[in-house]
Amino acid sequence: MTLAEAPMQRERATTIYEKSKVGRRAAVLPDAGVPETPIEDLIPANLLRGEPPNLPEIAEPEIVRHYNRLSRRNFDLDSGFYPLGSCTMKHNPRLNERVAALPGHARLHPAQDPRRAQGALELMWLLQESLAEICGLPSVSLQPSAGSHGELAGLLLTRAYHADRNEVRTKVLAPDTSHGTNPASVTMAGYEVVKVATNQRGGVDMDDLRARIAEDPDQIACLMLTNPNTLGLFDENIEEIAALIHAAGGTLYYDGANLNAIMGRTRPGDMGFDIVHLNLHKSFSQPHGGGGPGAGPIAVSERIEPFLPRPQVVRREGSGGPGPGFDLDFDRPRSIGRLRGFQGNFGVFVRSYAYILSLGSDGLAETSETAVLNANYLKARLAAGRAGERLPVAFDRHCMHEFVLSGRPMKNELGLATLDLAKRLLDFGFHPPTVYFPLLVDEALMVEPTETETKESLDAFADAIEEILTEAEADPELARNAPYSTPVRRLDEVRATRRPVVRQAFGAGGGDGGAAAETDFDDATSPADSDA
Amino acid sequence: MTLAEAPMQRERATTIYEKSKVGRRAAVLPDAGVPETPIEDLIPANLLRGEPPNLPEIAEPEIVRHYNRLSRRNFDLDSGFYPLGSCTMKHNPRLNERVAALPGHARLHPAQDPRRAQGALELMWLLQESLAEICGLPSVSLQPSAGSHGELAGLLLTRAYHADRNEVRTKVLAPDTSHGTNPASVTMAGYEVVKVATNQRGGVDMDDLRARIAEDPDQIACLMLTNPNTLGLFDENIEEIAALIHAAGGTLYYDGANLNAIMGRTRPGDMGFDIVHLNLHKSFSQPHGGGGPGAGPIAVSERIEPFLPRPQVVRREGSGGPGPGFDLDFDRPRSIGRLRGFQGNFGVFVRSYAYILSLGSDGLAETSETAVLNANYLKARLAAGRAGERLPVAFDRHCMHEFVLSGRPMKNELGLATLDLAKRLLDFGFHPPTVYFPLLVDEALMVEPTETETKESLDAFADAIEEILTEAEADPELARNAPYSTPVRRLDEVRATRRPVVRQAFGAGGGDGGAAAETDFDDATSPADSDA
Amino acid sequence: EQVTFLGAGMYDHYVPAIVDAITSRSEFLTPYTPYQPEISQGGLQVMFEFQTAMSELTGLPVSNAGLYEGPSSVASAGYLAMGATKRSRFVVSRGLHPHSRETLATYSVGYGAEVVEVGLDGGVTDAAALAAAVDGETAAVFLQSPNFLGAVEDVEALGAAAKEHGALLVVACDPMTLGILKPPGEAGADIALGEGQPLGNRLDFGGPSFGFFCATEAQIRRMPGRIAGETEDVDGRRGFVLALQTREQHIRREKATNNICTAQALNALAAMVHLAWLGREGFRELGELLVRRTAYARERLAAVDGVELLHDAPVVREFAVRLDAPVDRVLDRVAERGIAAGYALGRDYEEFDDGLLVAITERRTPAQIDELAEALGAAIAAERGAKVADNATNAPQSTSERVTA
Amino acid sequence: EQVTFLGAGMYDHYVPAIVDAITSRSEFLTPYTPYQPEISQGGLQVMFEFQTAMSELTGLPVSNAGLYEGPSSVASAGYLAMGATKRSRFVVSRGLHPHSRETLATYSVGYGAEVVEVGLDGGVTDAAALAAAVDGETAAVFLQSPNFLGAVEDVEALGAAAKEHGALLVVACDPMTLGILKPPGEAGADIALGEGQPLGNRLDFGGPSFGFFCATEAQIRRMPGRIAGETEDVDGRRGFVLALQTREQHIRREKATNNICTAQALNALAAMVHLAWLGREGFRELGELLVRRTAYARERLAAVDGVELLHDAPVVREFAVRLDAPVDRVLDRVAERGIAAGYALGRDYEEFDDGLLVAITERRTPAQIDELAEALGAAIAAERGAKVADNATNAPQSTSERVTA
Ligand SMILES: Cc1ncc(COP(=O)(O)O)c(C=O)c1O
Ligand SMILES: Cc1ncc(COP(=O)(O)O)c(C=O)c1O
Repeated sequence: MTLAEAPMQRERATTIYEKSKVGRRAAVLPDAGVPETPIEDLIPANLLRGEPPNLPEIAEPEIVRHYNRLSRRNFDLDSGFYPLGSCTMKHNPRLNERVAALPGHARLHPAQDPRRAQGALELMWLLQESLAEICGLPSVSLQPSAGSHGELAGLLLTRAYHADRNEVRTKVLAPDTSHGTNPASVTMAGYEVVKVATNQRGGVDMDDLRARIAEDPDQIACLMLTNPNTLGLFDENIEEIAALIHAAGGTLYYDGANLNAIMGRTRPGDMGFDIVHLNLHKSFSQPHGGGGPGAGPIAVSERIEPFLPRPQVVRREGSGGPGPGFDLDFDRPRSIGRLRGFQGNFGVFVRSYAYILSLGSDGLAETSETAVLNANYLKARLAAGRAGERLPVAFDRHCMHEFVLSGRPMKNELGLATLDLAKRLLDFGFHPPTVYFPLLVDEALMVEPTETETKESLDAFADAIEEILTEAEADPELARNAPYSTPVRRLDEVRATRRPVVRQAFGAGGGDGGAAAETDFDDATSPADSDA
Repeated sequence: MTLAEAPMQRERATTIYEKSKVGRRAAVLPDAGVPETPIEDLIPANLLRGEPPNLPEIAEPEIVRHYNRLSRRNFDLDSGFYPLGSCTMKHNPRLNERVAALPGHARLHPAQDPRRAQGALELMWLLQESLAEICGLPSVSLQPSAGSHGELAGLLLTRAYHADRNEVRTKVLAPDTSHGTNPASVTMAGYEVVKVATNQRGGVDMDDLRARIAEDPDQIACLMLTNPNTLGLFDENIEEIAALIHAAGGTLYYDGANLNAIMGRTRPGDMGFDIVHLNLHKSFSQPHGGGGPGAGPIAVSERIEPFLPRPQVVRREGSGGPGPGFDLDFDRPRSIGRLRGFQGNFGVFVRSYAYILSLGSDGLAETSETAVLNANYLKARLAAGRAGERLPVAFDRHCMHEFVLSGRPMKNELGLATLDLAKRLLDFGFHPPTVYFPLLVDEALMVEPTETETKESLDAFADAIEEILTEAEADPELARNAPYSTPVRRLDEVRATRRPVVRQAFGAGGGDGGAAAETDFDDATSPADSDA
Repeated sequence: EQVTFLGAGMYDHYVPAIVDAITSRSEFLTPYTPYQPEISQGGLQVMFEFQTAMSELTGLPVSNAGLYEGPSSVASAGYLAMGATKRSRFVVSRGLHPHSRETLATYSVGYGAEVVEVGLDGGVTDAAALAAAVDGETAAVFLQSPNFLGAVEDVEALGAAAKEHGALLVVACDPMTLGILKPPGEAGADIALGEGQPLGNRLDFGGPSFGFFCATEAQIRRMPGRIAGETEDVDGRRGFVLALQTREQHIRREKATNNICTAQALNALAAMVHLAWLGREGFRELGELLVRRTAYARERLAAVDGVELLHDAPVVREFAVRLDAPVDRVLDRVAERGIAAGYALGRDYEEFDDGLLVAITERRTPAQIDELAEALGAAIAAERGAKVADNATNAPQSTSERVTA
Repeated sequence: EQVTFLGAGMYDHYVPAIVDAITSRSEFLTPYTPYQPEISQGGLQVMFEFQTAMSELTGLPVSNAGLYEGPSSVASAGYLAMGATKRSRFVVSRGLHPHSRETLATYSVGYGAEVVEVGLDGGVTDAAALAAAVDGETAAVFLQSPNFLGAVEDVEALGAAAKEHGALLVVACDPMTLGILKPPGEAGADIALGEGQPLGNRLDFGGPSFGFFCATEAQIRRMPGRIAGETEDVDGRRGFVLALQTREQHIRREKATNNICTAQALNALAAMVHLAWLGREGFRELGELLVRRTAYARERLAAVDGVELLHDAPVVREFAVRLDAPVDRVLDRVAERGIAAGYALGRDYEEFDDGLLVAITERRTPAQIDELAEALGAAIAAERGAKVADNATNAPQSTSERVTA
């Protein structure tokens, strides 16, 4: 053991399976309290399992220790600044956790008779109303489970809308700055992606857009846009864009991942969008949970409304009881149908509605204003220092809630890749920005501070970047070999893709841990690339 | 920044006051909703405060980060092995936290009419009954807030008992192995401590005991005993001891801190004790909370019962309502009176009763058996290795739930103090045992593994001791300068006593942080000494 | 609080306190997807442990780290099957959860697949009809076991048709039954998936929970969702990373194997903690407890006048009965006694409009089961009486005015 | 849930969710006293921050890290005073919480002190009687402000007698009032202490909470309980340790300044988080809100027929009234409307057996206050009616059968 070695580095990763010992257990189950009929007498032997699954055998104290220790091997939003662009890592108010855990919410069965789930349905209805108002669109479905699910829903709605008009359209336009889920959703919805170029100001290249449309106007089903886009820039031509798409007969889809920039200031509906998805785990403070849960409600215009997923939460005047009643409406003949089971991620709705109530409409507007202010302040701080030359902002305009830097000069002049900078930031106690996205920016760093960060955090981050660039001028190796203080250091990601080991091996039966044959595309792109 | 420096070491301690900025806040209060009368019109100006207190000005996100980060600067029971002798650091089942938080418990006002607090009173009554059964004594008061509070109660009961018989007695006997709270409580209760020697087997020296009694039999008010005692040894002469004290007319007090060794196997009442305190935060799994809360209920014999504190929780047959009712009985003319406000640490009672219900009487017996087995296993493991010579067990007998080693040979032969060993253990990820207690053992290490530790934990601890002794043979400096991996390293405790700084200084008004004059006794004992 | 016998895919299990204690830790609650493995080893190792557990449960070597929930996982399996077989026809058992069938249909309109449904016979999938429906154009056969009516399907036998024609066999399952039932992997499934809620997750009126998704080695590079993999760092220390990212939207964009990004990591953690708490033995014991209490409940209810079994196929934790009285009205009457008697099959199966689906968990005591039987009997008797009255005077029953769901 | 106007030392305040989120972290919940400072910096720094906060609230330079609760802290102050003055006579205001007076008496029998009580006049301590009671043998004078009847005492004026005779002035106070009221330290107190529950702690039927204890520099080495102190480590890093351990039982044994060992660290953390959440401005605003709502409530109740003020001394958050009907019966009637109207002073003060103590927190809305007034009026009227009936037919009132507390 070297003296220096950080305790977490000393502690080698050990899985809960490796900690388990035959015969140990935490759970003590109640007696069945009914005849102990042999299972074989109740279910034919050929349908029964032989050996029980190799689950851990371990008592509660060690389970708690195991996961507590693991938790300390995570950097989280409550550990420090987490400017992961496009992900809106804003503070998660603990009040929301408290209200979501109320038994009336947490223990309510999803198949409960709506007459005995009025509170839950009312909350969903009120959230729908609030989101509709925020988006400037008349109707909302809360069903999609996350943003990409909302995108798929939007594309299926587009298809249904055109089909209803006996139109068949095959192409969906998306800027080259679009998020990966956009093109992935397009393919999954059976459309073909047509890339639209970005202009000098970081917005949609209008000539290119016109050209793409002109190629085949009546094949254009939809344009998917993020506004502000993934460069953090608000598209100045949005009205003209909307007009062009509508003229071609397509729908206009708003990727709401960046709503945190505009809440209470402008509304997608007013910009002419037909379909919007929101990420409740971004703009509305649902904790990210290490990669979910989230929710991706969609808001739509009148012409799209008839096709919304089933069921819809509706408010019915005087349905038996006193006052209005809330219900699930399945009677929607033109609906695209279900996108998932039951009514959606209700627990997320509770948190998001609590968040909306805590802030009120003024608070939401202030949220976006502060998010934009923080981003512009940090952008200016960085422009002033060494980052100004080594990490110039990709498109030099006032940004909205986030901005994108290019590490190209840093790479050329110091031999430091964006990845190196990111890894070195770990030693300074910061989560790095989103890296290598958007793709059109070389060595991109996408920085989103959010409204819940203090000036001190922003300054400390800017200072760290400055310090890293300074030390790199003296010795670039320092960053190239970073990080130093984390539980593990640079991990071999290529191997994890070439010869994946995706489960614990148990020798007998456990298999070799799932090593799989290599394939042609396994490193089509360096796994180092990662984004939100 | 040195590369090696652990992140926590790099992060210098910064208080929440140092993080606060004028005008920031987390709380938003409701409007009073009543006339905004100037406060001066309601309370005379001379009774009002000028400047508000210098509380932090900081928003919720930074409060959460601050305390989350601080929390990671603690080693806790869920981080690893915590064999702090005499403290019974056993696992704290999370189920107990859940039941204690139920609104019916957590939101019940202590002055609630007993007729509307029947559930809480019944729980307290049931806990009294359970503890009485465990102690083998007829009556229990839950009022004392911790062990030392229970000790004081026991001594006040003794005084009341003798006073009731028109006796005035001045002396309380206690073995030299007794815990510091015992003599401290004796003085606080207005008695004089008379030390009783320990014999070769680690028990009460019977001749010395007889001598002390003989000196002045009718001055002997009480003998305070821990059994097993702080050496982890069960006193073989307990019956004879009881007889001697009773013959002298004194009461026999049982310090129940070590109850974890005997639950369900033997009972203080059966050994002849008149008064027992229990530490619910030790034997009954109330989390230690960084130094409380706890509870120190007392169980007493019939002759002591009339003097128990007020109020007592009682069960009354057919008191109006259907079935028996529960009540607070204030009508106890011979009671010593209150020891605190209201009814005691109810939240602790809920957790402890949940613990008792989860284990049942067999489970409690198994608990103690396993605690004793774990201690003897670890004692044997250590005897086998280098510790056998360098850290011999102080009294070589089968121990109960804990055992005491002496670091004297280690100190003489390797120049390693017990403190050095303790500090080096920190680098290995263990909480050290209790050190320098009991006082009669030179360079003492008091090891209590508890029943909730696995064989692997015990082995790992024994291996660590072996490794430390081995490395010390090569280079004692290593341990003398330990720890290396902790957020801070050896701290200057003498300075903290000589020139105490006990609060944040705010320049103006804040004072210089409370530096105080030195006194004669400020380092009568090295502050390094510490115990449970 | 109501005593509920509602199931239909989500179940009222006891969740130990340590699940909340662990999932509420900021370090698990507030970070995002582990893109920076050096500071995300906690979350990544949890994924790896979770994948191992689901792989053990299903008997398939590859598991992802979780998807949104059950039905959308079924739809994602369809997308995978199309890519794997270059075919676009699905044969689906009517025993598959109605929400899964509807979701699969919704997605199919998008990625362009045809869905053919095969009916039930005696509570289980009609084997002959299934064999007849599968052909050389079939991309996948979708079964559920236990199926929506609670019946355990003979996956191995039914799957033969799929094997024969080179279609993938996709089996949806209830993870809580896998301590008892033969793992789908052993029964020939290429993909085993399902709704994860029964493992450590609240009911939450339907979400958030998670979907699990396991497959054979052959499909590893077509899997949807995140997958953690074991690797080493520059110093040779063991560590975990997001493996096979080259399947994913953020790398492959329009060529990705799925569009999912944010999933349900925290819910998968809850499942892992619950499974660790149950442990190898406890998990099997819980399965046995469910089988026995369910058998008891099935017998008790069948003995009630006006109640008969809808099928007598073997069941684990849920079963279906027919009521000799309008189901909705009976449910209303029983609800007045603080009991949710079960799920009205008429919601989804017109052929079973007199059907009631009753679910059992370890929280449902024999005493509660007895009370349910008693309450059902009383409600049916009362409804029969009311009916007689009805026919006499054609007065409409106020209880019949119900907001349908 | 009942709407409660009960106070008497413990109050139904709103506790923000972050308090639970932080106190439930294992790292705070499960360690013991920080004997090993290198691995206990979290807990030690919390103590230091807490000490600073209590010192700021009370206006005294030295605070410990907390004691059991309020009344036992009063008794510990007595023990300190005996050691400091070598005297053994206590003069105690009858305005001191009855539990504190009784606890002080219980302890005094042990450490051998005499307790002399001074009565109230117009709701506040009888200044003349107090001055007369204090003499050269007096170790300490004990006051409470606001006192048990809610009245704000003129601590400065009353304290003069203590100063004059070299006795320590011990002031018990409600921490929630210290954003408004002059800090005891500024009013001449040598020791300020009290019940900490109002700060971040649940009601929990009376505990666990904590007691705070602050004093002048002169008493620092006689303080009871743990005290964290700032220091440096061998590398010059700032850190915290348990300071002045040489006062404590584990070092000094029978010569220790107190016998306390395990105290209430977690409850003190809850208080610190609550105070940080309220913040400098919020804490004062909350005090103002309490003063104004209490003034409103006092006015509303005084206007009720059959209710009159028990005293008209200034109050912050609690006040006393007299009822023209048996208090217990009125409480019972009001309770039937889901309201706990307050604390029956007759429990502790025979001279006030018609007295009711009413407490206000930010959770008690003006609407609830109005309802209380209305309910009290109705209950009193009903009781008067019942009384008339009573006198007519000497039938005993069933409502009068009450288990007394
Ligand atoms: C711009 C953008 N679009 C879409 C998505 C997808 O949202 P989700 O992760 O909720 O599926 C994201 C989130 O990463 C995003 O940043
Ligand atoms: C042997 C012994 N007696 C008494 C006590 C005092 O108990 P408490 O800390 O609960 O006051 C302790 C606890 O440290 C102890 O170990």
